[in-house]
Amino acid sequence: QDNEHYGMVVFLKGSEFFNWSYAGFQDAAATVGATTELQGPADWDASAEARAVDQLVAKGVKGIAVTAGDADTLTGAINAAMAAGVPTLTFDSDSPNSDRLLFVGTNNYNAGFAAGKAIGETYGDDARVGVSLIPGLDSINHRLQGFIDGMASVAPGAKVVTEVNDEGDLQKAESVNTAMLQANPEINVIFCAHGNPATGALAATRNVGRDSGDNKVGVLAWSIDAPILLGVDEGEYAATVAQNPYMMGVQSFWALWSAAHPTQFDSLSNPGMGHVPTADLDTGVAILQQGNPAIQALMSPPKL
Amino acid sequence: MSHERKKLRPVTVQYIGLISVTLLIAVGFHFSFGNLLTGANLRVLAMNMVFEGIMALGMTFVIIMGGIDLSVASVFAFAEILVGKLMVQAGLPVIPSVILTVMACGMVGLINGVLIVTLRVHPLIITLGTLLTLRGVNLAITDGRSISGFSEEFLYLGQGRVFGVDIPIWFFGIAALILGLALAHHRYFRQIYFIGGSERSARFSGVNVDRVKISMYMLCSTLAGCAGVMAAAKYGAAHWGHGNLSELKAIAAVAVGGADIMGGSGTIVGTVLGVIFLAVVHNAFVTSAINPFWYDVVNGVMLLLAVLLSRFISARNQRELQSAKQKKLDLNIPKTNASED
Amino acid sequence: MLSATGIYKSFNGNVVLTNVDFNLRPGEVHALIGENGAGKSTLVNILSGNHRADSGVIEVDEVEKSFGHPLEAMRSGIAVVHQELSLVPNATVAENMFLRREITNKFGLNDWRAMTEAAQKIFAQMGVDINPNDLAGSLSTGMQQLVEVAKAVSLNAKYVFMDEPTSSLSEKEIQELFQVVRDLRDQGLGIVFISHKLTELFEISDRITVLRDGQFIGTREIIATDAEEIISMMVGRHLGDLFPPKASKPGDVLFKCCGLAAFGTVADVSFEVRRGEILGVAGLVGSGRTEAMRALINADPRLAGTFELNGQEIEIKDPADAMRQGIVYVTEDRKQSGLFLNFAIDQNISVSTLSKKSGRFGLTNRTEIAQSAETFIEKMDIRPRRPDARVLDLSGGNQQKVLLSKYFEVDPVLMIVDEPTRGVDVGAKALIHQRLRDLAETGAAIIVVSSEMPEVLGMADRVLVFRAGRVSTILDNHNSSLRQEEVMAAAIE
Amino acid sequence: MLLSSRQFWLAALNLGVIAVIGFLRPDTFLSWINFKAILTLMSYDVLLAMAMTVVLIVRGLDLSVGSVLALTSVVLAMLLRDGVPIPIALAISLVSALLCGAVNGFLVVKGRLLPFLVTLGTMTIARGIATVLTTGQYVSFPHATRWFSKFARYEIDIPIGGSAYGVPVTLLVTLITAISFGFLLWRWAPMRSFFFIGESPDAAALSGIRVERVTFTAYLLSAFFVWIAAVLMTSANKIGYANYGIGSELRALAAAVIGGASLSGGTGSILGTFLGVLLLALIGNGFILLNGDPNWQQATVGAVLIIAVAVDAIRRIRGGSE
Ligand SMILES: Nc1ncnc2c1ncn2[C@@H]1O[C@H](COP(=O)(O)OP(=O)(O)OP(=O)(O)O)[C@@H](O)[C@H]1O
Ligand SMILES: Nc1ncnc2c1ncn2[C@@H]1O[C@H](COP(=O)(O)OP(=O)(O)OP(=O)(O)O)[C@@H](O)[C@H]1O
Ligand SMILES: [Mg+2]
Ligand SMILES: [Mg+2]
Repeated sequence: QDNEHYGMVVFLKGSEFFNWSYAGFQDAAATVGATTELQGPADWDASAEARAVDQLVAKGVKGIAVTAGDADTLTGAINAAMAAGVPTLTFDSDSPNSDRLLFVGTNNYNAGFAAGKAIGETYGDDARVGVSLIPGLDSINHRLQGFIDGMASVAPGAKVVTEVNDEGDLQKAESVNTAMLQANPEINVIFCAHGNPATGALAATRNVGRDSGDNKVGVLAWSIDAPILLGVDEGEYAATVAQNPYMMGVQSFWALWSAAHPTQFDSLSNPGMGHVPTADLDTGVAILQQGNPAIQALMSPPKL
Repeated sequence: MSHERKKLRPVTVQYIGLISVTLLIAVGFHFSFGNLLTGANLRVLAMNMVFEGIMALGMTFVIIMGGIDLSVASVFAFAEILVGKLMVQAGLPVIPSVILTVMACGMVGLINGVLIVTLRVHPLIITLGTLLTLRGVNLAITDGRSISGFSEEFLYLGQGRVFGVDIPIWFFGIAALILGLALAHHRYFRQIYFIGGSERSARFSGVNVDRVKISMYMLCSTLAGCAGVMAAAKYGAAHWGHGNLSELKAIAAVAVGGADIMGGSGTIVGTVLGVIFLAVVHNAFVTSAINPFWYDVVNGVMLLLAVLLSRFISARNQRELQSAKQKKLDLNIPKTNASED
Repeated sequence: MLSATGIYKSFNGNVVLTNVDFNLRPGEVHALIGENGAGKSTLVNILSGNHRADSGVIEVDEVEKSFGHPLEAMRSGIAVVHQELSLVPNATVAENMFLRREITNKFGLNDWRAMTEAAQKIFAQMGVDINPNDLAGSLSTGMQQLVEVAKAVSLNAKYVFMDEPTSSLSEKEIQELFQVVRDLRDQGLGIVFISHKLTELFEISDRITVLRDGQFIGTREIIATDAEEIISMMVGRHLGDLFPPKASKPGDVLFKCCGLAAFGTVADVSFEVRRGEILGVAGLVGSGRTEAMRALINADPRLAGTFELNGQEIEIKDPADAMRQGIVYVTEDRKQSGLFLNFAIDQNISVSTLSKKSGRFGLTNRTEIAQSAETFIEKMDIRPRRPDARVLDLSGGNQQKVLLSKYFEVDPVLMIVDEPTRGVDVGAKALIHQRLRDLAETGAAIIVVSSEMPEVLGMADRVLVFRAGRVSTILDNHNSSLRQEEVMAAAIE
Repeated sequence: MLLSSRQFWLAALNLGVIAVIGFLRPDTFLSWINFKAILTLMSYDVLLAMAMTVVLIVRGLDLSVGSVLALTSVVLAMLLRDGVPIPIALAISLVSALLCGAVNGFLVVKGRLLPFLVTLGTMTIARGIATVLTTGQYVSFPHATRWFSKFARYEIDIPIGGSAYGVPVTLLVTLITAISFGFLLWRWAPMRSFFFIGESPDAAALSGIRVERVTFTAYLLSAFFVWIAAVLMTSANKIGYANYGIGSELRALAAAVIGGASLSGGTGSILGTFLGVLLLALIGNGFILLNGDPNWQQATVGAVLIIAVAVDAIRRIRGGSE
């Protein structure tokens, strides 16, 4: 009898964030002797993810956890997987219109809200925020909306001044943020709405000579990469939004495992499958600032 | 007359090599890891490469002609987005939307072609320009968001099956058949071998080089457009990131299929074999669950090996030709020895 | 009748043809002659739709025409065998012949068999043995030339232009071609024949038209003129001897080659050359002369061969190595492997001596480069007289002079020149011959590979004859006593 | 003549862009801080575009510059992380970059394969290896000697006129490399042979140039520039990363072509390439300074490329041969 085999599908395969998720997925699987594999493109091409899901179904895995690079693009593949009886859920980035079992991940709006609130509390009505983002990603849009609302909830006078497109590239992030600070000298906070641009944004503050002193631009990162955690600990960044990708992996696995092993109660939403949570699982965020003990814990990334 | 060819042509050798290696990989992986040669997997395998495959068909024509078209990937995404905008946002019915979209993609080819023939700049540069520009346009007109909410009839174009085979695969097969036949035997398409072999000579022989060139770039982007339309139907969504880097996969498939990137040679059969080969390699990787990070490495090595192989075959052929001459030379010892005064 | 009246043509402001009148009757061979750059090829290009004249009238059979594309000229019954071969190497001979006029079956697809047969028929008619299914690229230059003629024949053209068709043919092939040309003329075709070889023109043509510097000088009936008159029309002056006197006294053996072989083309070639001597190399086209010379400097891989220079055994690892030791090879194919077409004259001339001309840190010395270019422009009479003119814009003969200048600049001890005057007019020819002899007089040795028998006989002190990749014999010619027949006999046999 | 007309109009174009943006946003655009940032940030692109230019001149192409950048930075960072002394780590990373260049050069020269295909292959392979080595994660080296992670951003004050301008080491290194290499390419006899090889390899061989050796050298040189970029980037960002330079090969190609290099070899200059990169950088910068829609930012590179080659082509066709 072969081991049970589960698959995880991501975009930007190999990014530190998804490695955390996969580590959680793998570790959870190991406790019941199941095996796992990681599939997906190394870039943003969500259609490649859809194909990877198809592939895993054809291969006959017991369950699939997928992070939807684009919600709509993955709908078809997820539906097909579910129709074929393979329990499939989304994590980190949802595909809400699909038949997925559930979504495991950060509620991006809530996370953005928390981040916005933290900025509002620190800077008050004086906060003038520049946002570094990749346009068009649903998760990022939700974060931004949450951020705006969260900030407004404590500091109604604070404002988001402008947005720039960093294309998810470190180098690019540095140039566009530098230009943004040049063009808008009133900006005193850069909100990095996703993982990649933080180092670039920080470098940008240095480029315009505003990395220290009274006029310092605070950079709010959205990442748990080691260099950024180090930077937070040294006070270079104002803070970082730490999601819990490891837990996303762990929870994803358990949900899939439960779905694949029916108990005396059927799944409420997908009869015939095992019992899984009927609502999305929010793995939460922590806003880490200098001195937070969690930083040390996160500093050693998982080995795969 | 003794004017018949007895020898295997180098391309034939390459095809046989390609087929055997493909089979070897498929069977080898099937028996070591199971489930490669199952119906479900073969379907996934085919669907995995089919859009790149369709682009590779068009690319074959352009490459034989001595050109190249990097813009297909962005045309592909552009077709998805345009068909989405026309249907979902403008509310046009399926057929006019599809026709308009494919025509618009043909127009991109027209622009490519016209720029290439009037500016006389290397096609790599021009199509790089259109690739980057159109990608930016795709991003801008969608705000980076995907478009979805297609009608059922439209989705049939990507998800429907006839005799158990998906429509895009039918499209690929039929297009390959028709284009393959045309390329091998139709006078209009034969001209591109002449253009690829020597543009100057083609012109002197009465070939309307500019027109043929433009039409081939149009063919290439029209096919990319068709692929894009079907992809939108297949995924039920249009997104600017779809098909990223597929231009390189399409070119690799053509190159693996034995076409000369400098122009003048190549066939549809070769391209189809190249597409299948790359699809099988990719699939073998996934089904075997070898560390997927290695996939790129192996893919690159495969490309290099394939072009090295075709190089080797043509070198060997050359050598055989020389050997025959050498034999003649050895027999032909002059009666009078070289005499010095 | 095909007639052109008052043709003007300029390229980027450079006037190339002014007020040229030319006509061609059916059933005649009309020779066109003139120095390099006189505008012959340009005239052909205009009449065949490849270029458009700035002004002037072209009439075909009394109907005024304006060709915008070669295809339109083809439709009016005009076919061209271009100066540079224009077959596509990786298509078959038959496909090349029938391009754009394919025979198709009822599905509109090409009928390969019918085309092969049609091609075979034409070849049989012409009496040449070429397999229509061979790739055009696998044929020798001469064969390809004949295919082009066959193509013109198959077009049922009424007017055929041949732009220097004989420049790369052997005597035998030339005679074959002439036979074909005469047959065509007798069938009522009008043929324009361009060549720099006067003897040929007198042999084949009925009328002759002379161009000089883009101007129409005159048309003569061939029986009513002679070489003297034509040459003076061409150059506008009297011409001295075409060949300089032979070597006064050959010196010691300079270079010795033993057992040279190249895979599949050349076997067991041995010879020696002396200082001050010009060694001619004759043979049929495809007899391996070029291959032997390229193998000598290892430009193409050499199979065997040992060399001695000044009595010392030497190795020649590659062309650069050869050049370092003073041995240079001047290619027969100036466009492909001779010149840097997009670069200026001075750049081309100084390429091999850049390091020598550069100062302490290897930095190039621009004044010296320009100066040496000017010296050669003077010495070789290169036109235009501007060191910064792009070589691509030069006529064939001037390009050849630039090519030779590059190697003269190296001060070689052994200079191997392959077809030194291919496609070069008489005036330039005499100059090139004189310069080669001048170099020999300084104590260098020169090997002249040529398909033009008069050139070999006129230049060489000794003649090495190739046959089928081997040395057939070496003949003495010190007192210019060698006759063409002797050489031919050794080459064919 | 120092400036060929190509470089002249490129320089003019750059000045034009500077004038327009400077006119619209004089306060922010026309400041040393802004120029310093633009120039420093384009340094990596300049180095990669130089790498591209060298091989373009010899009628080659190097699509692997971005991947080799990533691989080299990953190798360097991993060595530093594991406590290898900096000089040794630098040397090993240099060797690994040169190895990539050597593979490209070898396959192009000895295998007689097309540079496009060869470097397409090595592009995939190099990034693949970088990803395998790191499983895609950032490689930081917190325990390596501090100066390494500081030097690229260290600013050296250069007094010009009355005031001192702080020039980051990255920019300084790039400028020195570009100027010295540009000069050599222009005047140094051995490097002139690059142009002859690109214009006609056959003719170059018969003119006594060792074509194979020189072509190989061009690929090595290209890898060397990539190495410099990798070292600077690793130091500046304090991490090695397998996704550095994705898509930069196409940007480098675009910049080199805008600067006058051609795929058919024989032309190209470092000044032109520099101006090409500068043009793209200025337009990107102006886009943000003028608060352009970030969505359209990506389309500009392609449009500038097409316009630049079109202008040049029209100039060429109209102006004729000279
Ligand atoms: N496309 C062109 N662009 C610019 N100049 C040209 C072009 N074609 C020909 N010329 C110039 O026109 C003049 C006539 O050239 P043409 O080739 O007609 O001479 P030709 O008589 O055929 O000489 P040859 O005997 O050397 O073949 C030359 O000076 C040549 O440099
Ligand atoms: N009849 C033929 N059929 C096919 N190939 C031929 C024929 N004759 C010659 N060749 C090829 O054409 C090439 C020309 O040979 P090569 O250049 O050595 O001859 P050559 O004596 O230097 O003549 P030339 O330089 O005048 O053309 C050789 O590669 C030879 O194999
Ligand atoms: Mg001519
Ligand atoms: Mg020869």
